[in-house]
Amino acid sequence: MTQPLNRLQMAWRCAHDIPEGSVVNLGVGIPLAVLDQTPDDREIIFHSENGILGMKALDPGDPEDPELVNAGKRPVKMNPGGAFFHHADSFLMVRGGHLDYTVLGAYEVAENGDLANWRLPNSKTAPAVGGAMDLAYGAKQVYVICDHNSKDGSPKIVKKTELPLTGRECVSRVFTDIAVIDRTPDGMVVREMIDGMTFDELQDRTGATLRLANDWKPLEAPDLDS
Amino acid sequence: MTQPLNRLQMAWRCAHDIPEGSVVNLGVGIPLAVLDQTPDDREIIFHSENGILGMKALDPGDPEDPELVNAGKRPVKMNPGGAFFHHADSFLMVRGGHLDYTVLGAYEVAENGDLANWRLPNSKTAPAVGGAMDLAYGAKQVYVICDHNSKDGSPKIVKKTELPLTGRECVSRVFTDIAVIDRTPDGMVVREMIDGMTFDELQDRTGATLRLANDWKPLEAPDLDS
Amino acid sequence: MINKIRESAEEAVADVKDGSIVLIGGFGMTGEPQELCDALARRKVRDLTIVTNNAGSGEAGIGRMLAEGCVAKLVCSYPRVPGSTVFEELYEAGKIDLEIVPQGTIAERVRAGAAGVPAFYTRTAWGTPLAEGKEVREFDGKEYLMERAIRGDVALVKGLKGDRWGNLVYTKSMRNFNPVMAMGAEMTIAQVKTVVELGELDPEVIVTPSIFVDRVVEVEPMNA
Amino acid sequence: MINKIRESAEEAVADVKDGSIVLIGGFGMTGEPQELCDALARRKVRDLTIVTNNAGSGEAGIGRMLAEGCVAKLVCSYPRVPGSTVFEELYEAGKIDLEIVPQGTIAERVRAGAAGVPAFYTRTAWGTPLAEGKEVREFDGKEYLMERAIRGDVALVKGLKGDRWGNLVYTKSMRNFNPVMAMGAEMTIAQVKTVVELGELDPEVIVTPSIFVDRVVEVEPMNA
Repeated sequence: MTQPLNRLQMAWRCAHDIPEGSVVNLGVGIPLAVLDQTPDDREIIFHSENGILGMKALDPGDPEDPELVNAGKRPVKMNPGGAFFHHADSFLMVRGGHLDYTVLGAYEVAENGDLANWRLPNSKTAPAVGGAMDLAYGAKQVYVICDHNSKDGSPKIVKKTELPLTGRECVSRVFTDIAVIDRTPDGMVVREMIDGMTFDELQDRTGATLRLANDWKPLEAPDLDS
Repeated sequence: MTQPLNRLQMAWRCAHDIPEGSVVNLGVGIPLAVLDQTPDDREIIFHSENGILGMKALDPGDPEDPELVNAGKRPVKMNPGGAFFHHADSFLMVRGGHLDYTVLGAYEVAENGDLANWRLPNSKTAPAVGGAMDLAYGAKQVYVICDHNSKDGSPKIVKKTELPLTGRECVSRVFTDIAVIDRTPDGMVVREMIDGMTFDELQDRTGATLRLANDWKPLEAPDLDS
Repeated sequence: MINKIRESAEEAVADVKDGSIVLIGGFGMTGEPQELCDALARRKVRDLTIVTNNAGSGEAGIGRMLAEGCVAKLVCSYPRVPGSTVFEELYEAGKIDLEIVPQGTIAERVRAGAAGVPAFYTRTAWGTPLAEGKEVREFDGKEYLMERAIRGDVALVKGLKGDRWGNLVYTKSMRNFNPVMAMGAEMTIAQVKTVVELGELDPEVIVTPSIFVDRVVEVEPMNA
Repeated sequence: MINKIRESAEEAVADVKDGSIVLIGGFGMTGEPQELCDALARRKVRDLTIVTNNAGSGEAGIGRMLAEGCVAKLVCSYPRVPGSTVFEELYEAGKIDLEIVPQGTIAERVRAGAAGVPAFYTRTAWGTPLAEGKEVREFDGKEYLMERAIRGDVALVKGLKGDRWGNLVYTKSMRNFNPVMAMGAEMTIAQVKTVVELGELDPEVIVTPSIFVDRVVEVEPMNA
């Protein structure tokens, strides 16, 4: 069986599905790696909730500017055509439905598209939500990148979420280390899974009921060091 | 008896009461003349609802720019320190209580401060309100400039308005051609009236009940061609 | 390559449908996207609801849309401006609906639509005839009106410069309603005096970022 | 002559009172008005409610205000950032109140306060634990939460340049919450890297117009 995708490969696979011309926001964590994995010849406008459109990943050796950072507070640079604006305008873009895509991480995704990604149970640390709830309802398409299973093996794609919700019925597609799954009106549909995995094996590792698309394909990604 | 003030003199008298450093919006009509009547040595920041702070009256011979106009759609110029912004930000300033003063025209002012200035009764023409209702509740102080009486002699300062309201209990001071009158918690108080007029004469020409301030002064203005 | 540039005003408005809600920038003549309005008028589009501050002046732009019978309803703050004779005639003949909205309430309702806010409360117009039919609610001892968002199908705006991503800058008081309307519609069409190369507009000074704009057309304005 | 320039951060914050609601710009370290926060911390002001996106990093700025015990309540979206150890300690010891608000809801609530809007509706957080206790209302078949405006007594912001009228410009992503907080308080205090002559800032590119700002102080930033 093919190796599960590493984090950069998951980001690469997600980037692959974002068409030219899209306006895209990337959540903190793995989703931000989509910025580096976007094909150079594809014009995508990346939005950062701290007031940027048109940001771009730094190339090796680029200077770091503490006044030009993304939502993860990491340095970025700008594409020609980019713009700066303040937080109220930035979230007007998010909440008004102006973003084509957002890519978020997840603790749990339910088969109805419910998303939980901000709070673990019994956490003693202070809660922290950032812009996740704004993005969950704001973007036209909510893509999720997450491992298919937690470290203890429990599935992240579940029948019903148990963790505190980020948003209801908002997820449209999930990119995991072993599959690409669409949330459709008819339930969760597997578009891709890694070579050598059977549908039954995938279903076993998943809480939600899956259906295999007739035109499903093997999930592939180039070698990328994570 | 001294002549009643003409329109420019009323604007001059009003301008006199606006302290340095104030941010002021001027309604269309006579109030806009306050722009020309402000002492040159007094720094006042004039706001125009079409997206200007820091506008200034044109001097004779100044070029007219169709892209730099005030709320009356007449050309203006800018003071150093001025700024442009869009209509939503402009009315955020108005409605959020950021203006120190607005100066408006009036058809009627009631003794409780109710203002009617946008719609005459039985008018066949289409109604038109502009920004008057925004300004009436938005500015910290609402000053009114209007003739003391209509052409038919009826008073504009009344017990109770009969015309469609612009705002309730919003007027703080009225500058007319014959008097300056404050609306106070205790009613309408005459601060100034033109030389030679008696309080009884003024009261006769006024619908609202007036009280004469102990320290009232003659209403005076320099010669100004209207 | 992203390319929102269109060759002509005609092409830019070619698919605007009858019955659309059309937001139009400008304050009087200043900043009015006249050539886009003219192109719509020439197409004799019908039953539009237009949301804009005034009722056009003269026989071009919004005035021409009115004269051509494109407009079923006007939502504005101030239809009476010198030269707006066309509107007055239609109004007196009962041939056009009019919704008078305080100027700041227009701006705030359109911004709310742009921001995903379906309704908000404001003090403006409370206790006046324009409050009729509106919900009144008290907050902290003061009464406010509830106002609903306005969302356009199409916005027509005018900028000074634009680029192929759709970024816009304005000049002086032509900015007025244009950036607000640009945010407020499903399809935003901008006419600009000059199309510039991508990257020529400083990211610090862009007023309408690309995300809000769908089409940009360079026009030779009549009164340049 | 209008002159909002103050000689020092100390002078600029000298009259901020115990118990104030203080809005603070910045996103993490970027754009945080650290020297103004430090000056408040040195004054050992008490019982502040601070509204800001994060909980400070390290021992300067917001972190120092927390460490000095100035803050009774933090309203923010994300208190967990690397280096925000002070907040975590206070929180675990029950020595500080925390209100978690989605990032865009903070921005919109502050903007609403600035715009005279006492309350508005939003979809964000609907159906989540952060909706608890909030009014739910349906518009056009979808449910929304009612959110109340936030209005500050004081705002502390950071700009790149400012003038004696109070106009401000920023640079790159240091803009973030600063212009929003600057609109949102009775008294807005700005620290800038450079005070410039009146008229030096182009009226087209001013981000925070003078009307919102009460005091401007040039500081020598620690991490310039």
